[in-house]
Amino acid sequence: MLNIADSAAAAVELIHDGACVMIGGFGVAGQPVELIDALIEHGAKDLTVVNNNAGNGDVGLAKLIQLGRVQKIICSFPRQSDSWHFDEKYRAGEIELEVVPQGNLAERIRAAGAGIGAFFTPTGYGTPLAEGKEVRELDGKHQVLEYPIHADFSLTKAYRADKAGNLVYRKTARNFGPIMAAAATHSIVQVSDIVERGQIDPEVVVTPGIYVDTVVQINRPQQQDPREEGAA
Amino acid sequence: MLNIADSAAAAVELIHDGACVMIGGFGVAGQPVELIDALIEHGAKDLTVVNNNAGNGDVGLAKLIQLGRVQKIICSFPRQSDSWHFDEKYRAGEIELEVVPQGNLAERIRAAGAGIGAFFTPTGYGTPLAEGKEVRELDGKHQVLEYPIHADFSLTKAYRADKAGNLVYRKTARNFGPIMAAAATHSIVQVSDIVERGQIDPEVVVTPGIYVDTVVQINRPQQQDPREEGAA
Amino acid sequence: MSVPQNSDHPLSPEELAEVVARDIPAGAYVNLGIGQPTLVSNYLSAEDDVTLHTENGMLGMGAEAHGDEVDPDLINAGKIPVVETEGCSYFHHADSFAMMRGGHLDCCVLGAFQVDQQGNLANWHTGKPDAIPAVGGAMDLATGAKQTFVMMTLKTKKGQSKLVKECTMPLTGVGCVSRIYTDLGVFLLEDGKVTVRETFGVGFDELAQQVDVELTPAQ
Amino acid sequence: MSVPQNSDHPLSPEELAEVVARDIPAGAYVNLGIGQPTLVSNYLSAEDDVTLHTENGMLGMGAEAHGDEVDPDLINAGKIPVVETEGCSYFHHADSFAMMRGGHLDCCVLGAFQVDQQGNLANWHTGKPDAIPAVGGAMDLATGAKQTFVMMTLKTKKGQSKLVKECTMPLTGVGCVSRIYTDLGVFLLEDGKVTVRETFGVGFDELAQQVDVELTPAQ
Repeated sequence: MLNIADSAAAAVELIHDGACVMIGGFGVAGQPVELIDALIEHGAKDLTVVNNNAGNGDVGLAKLIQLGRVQKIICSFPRQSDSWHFDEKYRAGEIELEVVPQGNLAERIRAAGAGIGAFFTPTGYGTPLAEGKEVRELDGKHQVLEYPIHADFSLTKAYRADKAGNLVYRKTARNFGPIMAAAATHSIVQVSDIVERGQIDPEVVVTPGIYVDTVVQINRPQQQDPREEGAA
Repeated sequence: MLNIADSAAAAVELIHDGACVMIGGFGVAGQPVELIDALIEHGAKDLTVVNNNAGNGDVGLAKLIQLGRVQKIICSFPRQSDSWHFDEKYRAGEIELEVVPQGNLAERIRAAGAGIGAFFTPTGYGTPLAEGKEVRELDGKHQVLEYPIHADFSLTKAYRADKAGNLVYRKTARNFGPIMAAAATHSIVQVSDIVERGQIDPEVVVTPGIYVDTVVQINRPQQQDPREEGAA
Repeated sequence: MSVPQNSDHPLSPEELAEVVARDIPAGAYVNLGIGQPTLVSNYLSAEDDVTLHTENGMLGMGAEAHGDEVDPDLINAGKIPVVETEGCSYFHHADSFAMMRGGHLDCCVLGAFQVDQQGNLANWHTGKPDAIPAVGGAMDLATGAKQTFVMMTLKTKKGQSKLVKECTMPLTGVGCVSRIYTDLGVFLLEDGKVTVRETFGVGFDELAQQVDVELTPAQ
Repeated sequence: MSVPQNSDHPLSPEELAEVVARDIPAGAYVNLGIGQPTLVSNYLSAEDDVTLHTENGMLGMGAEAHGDEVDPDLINAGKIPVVETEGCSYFHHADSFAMMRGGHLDCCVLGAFQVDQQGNLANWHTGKPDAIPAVGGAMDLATGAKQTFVMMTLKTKKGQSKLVKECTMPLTGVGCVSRIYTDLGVFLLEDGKVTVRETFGVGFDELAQQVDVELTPAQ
């Protein structure tokens, strides 16, 4: 049954030390800024974080890393012009890094939500990121065996939820939201708007309510101008 | 580039003898009746057909089977109260049958469209349908290795297309449509309506146009009352 | 023996459906198999806030459609026309079975030919050599949900117990059944042990004599 | 030697982008990598009916957004704000990379550090031991599309050819590149053989001396 939290702080309160937390967003699009801030405030530590990047500037995920709360990060692109906090922790050996090709990251997250135990993918074959992994020739291509990435919690942002937990997104802010919500045992979603059941057309639901555990309404989420963010 | 065919006959004309053809629909919902009729008329033979069932009554897929055009069928539920043409061919050894659990059928079709070479799934472990298949224990469960089902053509039904080939469906008629269109080298879709680009909201597109090769408009598709169809 | 006998007669399918419905927690996501399990939906009220999944691509399935409500594009997995409920959603077949395989459904209620004390289920194939195999979504349903309940008459028409030591028919799923609802009693399965939670129209001792499996009374 | 020299000077990135654009067939679905390949979009006209894919979840990506057009929810894979085109669509990350991995994109244009004569691509990691690895979608792009084109300057700033016998940097993809567009010429790769289709600001012989790979003239 859907939990509608009163605040971002209440939405993240169950996140425990040592949890694996998926965080949605690609660039500024779909970043659950208020939920990440609430997680920083909450204080959970020894986290494993799954995100496309490893934080930008001094806020959000970068801040969480700076504070030493992140033990391991699974992402596709940690090194950015303004990922200095990650860089510093990484070079000091204080954070573990698993780099995953972005499409394999997405498919591994999808596999977790879909109950797939492992899958063969051509991406990464013959590269350092596939070293030591099982390889098989399938459909005329060498393919690498990859495993699902499960999470205890996911923090994502959608545009609107109804009271059954159904979600719709906006434009490219959809990105990792649907698959992370499905892959996490407890999915936490911030939305701009919560409407009654029946107010979202069942044909256009992107994330069915079964995947959503907690929603919190953040009417006017912070959103940085993408032109001010560091390069990818 | 999208091919807008003038008729169902023109839409299916490239289907060759020996082709693997996926046919959408679950019960009467989403059955591309006019495309199947056109395929019957077209005359292609030695077909492998992928469908959830093996035909009902004396029309559509059942007729195609009766006419001896189907060499092999891959489906989840061939035996129905009115699948007499399939039953007869099967007992006479004139049609090959591969029975696949419905969820594995769907995931194998999805894998073909998604470029996944094989995947482990718990469904079917320990049953006759997994005999001889590779098994591995993953996530605490025995899982069976399953392979994608690729097709040369798919025949499916959607509700509306725009001229970029984007599709939306109606209710449970969506079923196998999106995954079959993606799994087939050449996807053929009948729709009730073709609209200009920009007339389908990009947020609600279910099948992006990249998966659609040919569309044909069938304004008032035949649709049987579901209450008159044989039991599942 | 402390097993409560909660009825003076064996339960009808409708009465049994009501027992199952009472056990489904509020807010649950549930798939009801074709046949007898479908009856369970008649005993779920709006306050229970139970959401029904149908594997042909819908969450929030409503009741059977009648008359003008019938829409050929809106059917359930049994190919019966149904209606929407508020808050429902549609998705394609791969997404629908991903939802099931991924363990997101709280429970699934299925019919059965046989269930054995290890929780193995046989409900898709009689094993007769001339039968044409047809599985549908049975195997996906059996192994996908968090809990799989079976709902069946305890005995075949010929009077043989369908709760057995070891299934003789081809399996649908391995070790997947955790609870069996029958006209004569409710059985809980755990680690090969079969516990009787309650009986209907029969005492525990009498029931134990009719089943070739060792039964343990609850408590 | 029959290789046409189609320019009296090495091509600028913009001129090269125009050459690439001319080679993209009408109606194609294309992914343009971050950096130089993005320029190609400036030379595609509406009549070409080319649909751009951006791996963060959109087909039918339009031009860079300016001023009031900027929407933080609408960016491309380079995290640059863009606009919609008519007939565009959105989807999530797994669907987006399934589209790519499944071979549905007709072509992908990528930058490179090195390409070798076997079509191996290195464009994600310099191989320096202290570099922090970061791959993004590079590996998925390299192996997913029906054809992978590389667009790069032929030489590094230090004057070394980036077209090599065997990549020394860590690979992005194996045998994936079929064509290389450079400021000095266009190279076609097939079965380990490197054919020069055309040259820019240099003759075939002169070009062949600058590259430590055996080059074959077209025709």
